[in-house]
Amino acid sequence: MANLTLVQAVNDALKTAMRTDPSVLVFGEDVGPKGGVFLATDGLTKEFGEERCFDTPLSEDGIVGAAIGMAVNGLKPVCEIQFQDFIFPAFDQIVSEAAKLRYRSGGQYTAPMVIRTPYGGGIRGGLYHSQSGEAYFCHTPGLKVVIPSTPHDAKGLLLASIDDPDPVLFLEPKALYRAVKGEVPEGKYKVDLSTLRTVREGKSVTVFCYGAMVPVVQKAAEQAAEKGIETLIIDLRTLLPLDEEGVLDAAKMTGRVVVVHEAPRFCGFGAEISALIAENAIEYMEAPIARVTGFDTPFPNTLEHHYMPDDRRVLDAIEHVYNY
Amino acid sequence: MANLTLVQAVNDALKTAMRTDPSVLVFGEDVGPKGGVFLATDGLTKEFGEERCFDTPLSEDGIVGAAIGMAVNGLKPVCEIQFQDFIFPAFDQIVSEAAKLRYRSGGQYTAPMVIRTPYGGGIRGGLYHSQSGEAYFCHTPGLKVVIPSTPHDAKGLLLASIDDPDPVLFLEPKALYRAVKGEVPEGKYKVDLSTLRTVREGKSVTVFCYGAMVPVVQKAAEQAAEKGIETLIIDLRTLLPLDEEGVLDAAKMTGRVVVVHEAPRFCGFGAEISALIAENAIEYMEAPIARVTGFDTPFPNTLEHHYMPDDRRVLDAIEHVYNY
Amino acid sequence: MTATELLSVIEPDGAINGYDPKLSDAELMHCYATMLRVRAFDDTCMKLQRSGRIGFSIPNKGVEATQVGAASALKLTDWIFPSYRDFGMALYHGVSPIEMMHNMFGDALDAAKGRQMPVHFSFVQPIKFFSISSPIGTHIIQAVGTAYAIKQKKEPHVVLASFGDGGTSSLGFHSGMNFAAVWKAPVVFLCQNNQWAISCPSDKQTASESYAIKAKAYGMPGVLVDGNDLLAVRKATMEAVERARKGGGPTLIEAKTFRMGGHSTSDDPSRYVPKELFAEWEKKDPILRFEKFLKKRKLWNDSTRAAIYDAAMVDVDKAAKTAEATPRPALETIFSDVYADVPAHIRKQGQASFDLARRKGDASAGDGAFPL
Amino acid sequence: MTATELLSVIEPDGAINGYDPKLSDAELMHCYATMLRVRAFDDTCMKLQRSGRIGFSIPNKGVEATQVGAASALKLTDWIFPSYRDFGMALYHGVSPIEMMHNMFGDALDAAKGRQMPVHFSFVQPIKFFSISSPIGTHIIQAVGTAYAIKQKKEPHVVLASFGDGGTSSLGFHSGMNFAAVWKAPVVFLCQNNQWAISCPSDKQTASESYAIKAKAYGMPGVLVDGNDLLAVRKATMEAVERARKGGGPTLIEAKTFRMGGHSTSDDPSRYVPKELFAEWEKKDPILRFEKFLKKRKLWNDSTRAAIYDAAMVDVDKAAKTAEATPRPALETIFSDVYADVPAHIRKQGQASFDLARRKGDASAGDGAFPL
Ligand SMILES: Cc1ncc(C[n+]2csc(CCOP(=O)(O)OP(=O)(O)O)c2C)c(N)n1
Ligand SMILES: Cc1ncc(C[n+]2csc(CCOP(=O)(O)OP(=O)(O)O)c2C)c(N)n1
Ligand SMILES: [Mg+2]
Ligand SMILES: [Mg+2]
Repeated sequence: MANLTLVQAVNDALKTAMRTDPSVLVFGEDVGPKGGVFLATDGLTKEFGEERCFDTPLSEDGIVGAAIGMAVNGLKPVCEIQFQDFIFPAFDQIVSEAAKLRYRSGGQYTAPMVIRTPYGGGIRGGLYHSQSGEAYFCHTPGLKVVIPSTPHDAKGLLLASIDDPDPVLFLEPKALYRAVKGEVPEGKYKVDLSTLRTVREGKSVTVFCYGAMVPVVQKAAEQAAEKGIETLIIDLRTLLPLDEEGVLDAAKMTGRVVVVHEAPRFCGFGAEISALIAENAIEYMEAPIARVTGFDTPFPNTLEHHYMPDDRRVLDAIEHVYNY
Repeated sequence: MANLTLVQAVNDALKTAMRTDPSVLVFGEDVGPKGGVFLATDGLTKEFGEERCFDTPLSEDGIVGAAIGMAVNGLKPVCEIQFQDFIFPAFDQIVSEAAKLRYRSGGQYTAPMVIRTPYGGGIRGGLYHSQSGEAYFCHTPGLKVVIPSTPHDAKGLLLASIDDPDPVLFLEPKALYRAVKGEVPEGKYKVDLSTLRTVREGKSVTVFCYGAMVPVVQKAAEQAAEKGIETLIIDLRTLLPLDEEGVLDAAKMTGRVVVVHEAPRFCGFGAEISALIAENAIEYMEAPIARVTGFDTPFPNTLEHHYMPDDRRVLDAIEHVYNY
Repeated sequence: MTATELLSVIEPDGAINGYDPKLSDAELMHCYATMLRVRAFDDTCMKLQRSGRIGFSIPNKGVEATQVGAASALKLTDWIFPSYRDFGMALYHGVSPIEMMHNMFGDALDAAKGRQMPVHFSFVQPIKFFSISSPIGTHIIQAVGTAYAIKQKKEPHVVLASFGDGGTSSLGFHSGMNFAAVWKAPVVFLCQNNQWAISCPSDKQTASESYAIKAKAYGMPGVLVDGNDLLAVRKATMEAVERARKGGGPTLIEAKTFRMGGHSTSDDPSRYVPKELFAEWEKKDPILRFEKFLKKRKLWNDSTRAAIYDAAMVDVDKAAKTAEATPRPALETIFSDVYADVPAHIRKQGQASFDLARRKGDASAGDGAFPL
Repeated sequence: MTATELLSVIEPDGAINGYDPKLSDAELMHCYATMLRVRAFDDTCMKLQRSGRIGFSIPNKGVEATQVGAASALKLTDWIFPSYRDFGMALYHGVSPIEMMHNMFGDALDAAKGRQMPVHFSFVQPIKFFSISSPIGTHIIQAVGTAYAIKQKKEPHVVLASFGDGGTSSLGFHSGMNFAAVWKAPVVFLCQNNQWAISCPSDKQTASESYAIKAKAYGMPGVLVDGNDLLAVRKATMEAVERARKGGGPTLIEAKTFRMGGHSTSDDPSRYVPKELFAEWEKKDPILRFEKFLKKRKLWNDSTRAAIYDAAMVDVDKAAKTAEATPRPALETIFSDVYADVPAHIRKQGQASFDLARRKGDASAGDGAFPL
């Protein structure tokens, strides 16, 4: 066990995978000698050589497209997109290609690969260094979408993603890179994809969240507890494929639901959670299904703290559904 | 008044706009002499010359990126993406640029432009000539997303989109291009964006739909009527910004809701409709909010008729929520 | 060989002036026969489409020499990343017409389980013929990734990435060419310049002197060859393949040819192709050209073509009948292969769909006319 | 001028061998002063960032001559599509330090209302300095669209699109260069090759002989110039601008220079840039180079630099103080400018947010450290 930050846990996962499997390789912009702009790939080129951890030209389309070709031919690429905001030039390769290759070839060709990328706000990055684009990808059958919120999960989920037979988009909450620390087992272990994590037990209100919103919700839950409201917090961890039964069970447990994410509300991932419940468990609901999200605007810079859901807003929603 | 097919109505709208406003121009792949693969731009090069209707190199990124630059400098580009499936190379230009330019420049620069593209299944186009990607775009503040379902609306909504001060993604249901015919006024008229259309009145069940699903829902509604179920059909028409009040009113009217679209269910546009109702009108609901959608798989070819929602499936859902 | 002067090998009289194709007579005849088999497959698909038995096809008339010449430079252990117009390469390496016909009909025996449109083939043997995608250019950079893996694994293979003139404007071309050159990846880029991207002529596609010259932008050799000359294409491809195999990195080959018909069965070229051009290029027919060479080698006489073509037609016809009689893919194929394992939510959707089919019968199939 | 041989104008001794820059003494001094003002702005921002008063900055040390030389070839009626490292162009054309500082602080008087990160400027006058975007390369094809509109409207203007060496790998470069050449659009592409894309050196960015040679792929002239030589950059840009204005179409200029520091205030170049390189390029400093020329013209003596720089520092300092004292943008700015009119759903979200702030007070602002 080591006490690591989330970004150190990611680094540890990459090293663990590369040590145990020679077909794993890491590439992207500035992931080599510089070690990545967040140091997630620090030391990899040194330990594994330029052939297994290297910088690419400035083309996300190229990074993801090449990763697909490598995966097709037996390597296990773990590529990095420097910021999730810059993934869109690769959107076609991800959505049209990686996600659909197995299907369209009748299983003859597959692309098991991981795309790692930091997402979310909280670093004063403005419009283009702060976005949470998970919903864009979760609407894409064939893709898996994973978001850790603790160092332990970051390592375990990333190792599971690298071993997964399907393409995985691994979104890392950059606001938590250095803000959270926790015990991380040495060596290889996996956290199964598509399993929820119960962060806190509670019988009054269920809050669904993931990534950087988990500690925010925890903070709100503590304040709620002071008012006698006990919050059941579910960290979704794998957004696609989602453990739908688990979500419904957790929703039924309290009959009062809040969904929290940083991304804009409209057509955000929260809508799917609400819709799922409204379709399969509406008779259990004793209050509106509330969403606390980023606003339906681009991500601002100076006022980002007003844009991102915080404990004030989450608590407000918890109280709202509780008192309904 | 002329009796036109939907694609003829689109063509008529383009001609009307180009005749009345010299800054309107049309470009894309094969829109010139060939007149577009669906003949939506038939005759434009001939009438308006090569400078106002022309073919571009094979780059959707180029088409949309150039359109932004033209719009910034006072032209009114109406560009075409040959199939919505091929829009993804332009995803970055649409989502990062067109949609965010006004915001990030404090209103100093804007990109009023229209991107027209045929979407949806029903032509045996398989994975890449059949997709319904509206949800990818509806999660993007700054963009407007419009889908007509009748010739009348196709012309009126397109003319409104061309006059709109913001970038509009105009999705045309290719399955209806020649399948529907209707009266279309001559000359210029506009159908306001962000207004719903009541397709059929009914007190038993509300069905929300748009585009090519409208006639499918109508067919199911007729069958439902035979069983004594009266269906209120709402054609959403403008998905973003959505007339949320209108949606809530229509949902409350019957307390029983079905949402229908061709796109995959997970994180599809239907989720937003469900979530909206579950958040703001759950106390009116007397049944689960049902979704009838494409499956969470890529779009198949031979079996597309099983993949796409049809009257069998819609009727089944109507009966389900009615009898709940 | 240069990026702007057209390399030809077969002279008008059939002479090849000292060039040694290093192919046995049988191999030369295999090249020839493959071109005729492409034409037989094409002609049959055209008829099948016109009579509504298949939805769509992509004709190859005029471009057969490019496909076959390039394919002939590959070993069975190499990889092909093809475009939808490249099934001649598959035929050359031994894919059978029946395998292809199952795809054209999208039936239960189609390797891709009827999920893709016709001509979107995918084969893993006898040669790796990568699953064809509709989006233009995406496979070009993927081919480079596969080539990188070859290099990393120290395998002696090469990758051929084939695309059209229109494909050079795509994102995958730009990233693919760039990454390949920086990585010195064992890949050969074949730009089949048939002078049209659907209706877009080359002068609206690019202002460059040639397509081959685009290699300069990436620091790799670029070669312009006569695409209607099978041996010229073979020569250029062979050199590029050998260089790649030796670690010399990628090459861009432009094969200049002409699409002798519409873009697809849905296209009407008379709206945009000047008639004279067809007449001009008819004379440059690649099969005629190769026949002159074979004749000079005494491998060909006036009855050779008909014999081979007719035999090919019999084969293709039989394949079409077999495929047509093959049932549709099972409903289950909609739901499998999205992931390695079927996740719960997809399983549930499948079950609901089977249940509905049981309760309410089959969905109606529509006419499946494809407009492009 | 060629795509692979470096064009220089100012000789080591300051001579310019007959080249006529067509600039008055005052204009030459304006070029010089602008470079010093860029440096003053840079130095100040560096300090502001180190002391935590702004979150981020992008230094320009070493590349000032490229920006100013290129800007000097434009008229106020022309357009600039800049990258984040190009504010020297804005300063040259009369944008004031205070306008820029409002952006660095993201305050209520920032033209972009504090929505963007520092250095993401946007100005509509005195010259059209297009809103800077973070995604690399997207503005290149947009610049071409603007140029097309100029042509369509028969205006006599040109567009300058500026980007880095890394930017040449982007999609917008490929589509931008291609569309511009096909359309003969009045646009000049300026690739500022400062030899690094963050930590990626040029030999990992491309295998081509130069960046300028990439013009060949698109059928336009490509020119390689010494980016530390203001007059060389001016000469090449002037010629390209004049050609574009006359309907002669686009040009690609590569200005070869060197980034004398980190990519940004968050970057530590010692992890990847060999120290010797800094020493080598220090000697080629563009300001020193221009001073030699000015001295030869008798426009410069040993006290000139300090006088101008110090005055610039006073200006910039005052601007920083003013900006720092300016309040944050109002909460309303989160919700406006998404569309021309605020739609109902956004209005509702805004109202809920104002209401919450009223009930529960301000959200907490965090430290705003930017890691890149
Ligand atoms: C990204 C993308 N955009 C548009 C299309 C529609 N489309 C199909 S084929 C084609 C033309 C391709 O031309 P070229 O690359 O020259 O190949 P050819 O058909 O001539 O062999 C177009 C525009 C597509 N398939 N993908
Ligand atoms: C599409 C995209 N990918 C990645 C980034 C992150 N990034 C910011 S600057 C930069 C390097 C740019 O290098 P270059 O084009 O040479 O410009 P320079 O900074 O050297 O002026 C990168 C990779 C980005 N902004 N956009
Ligand atoms: Mg072509
Ligand atoms: Mg650079």
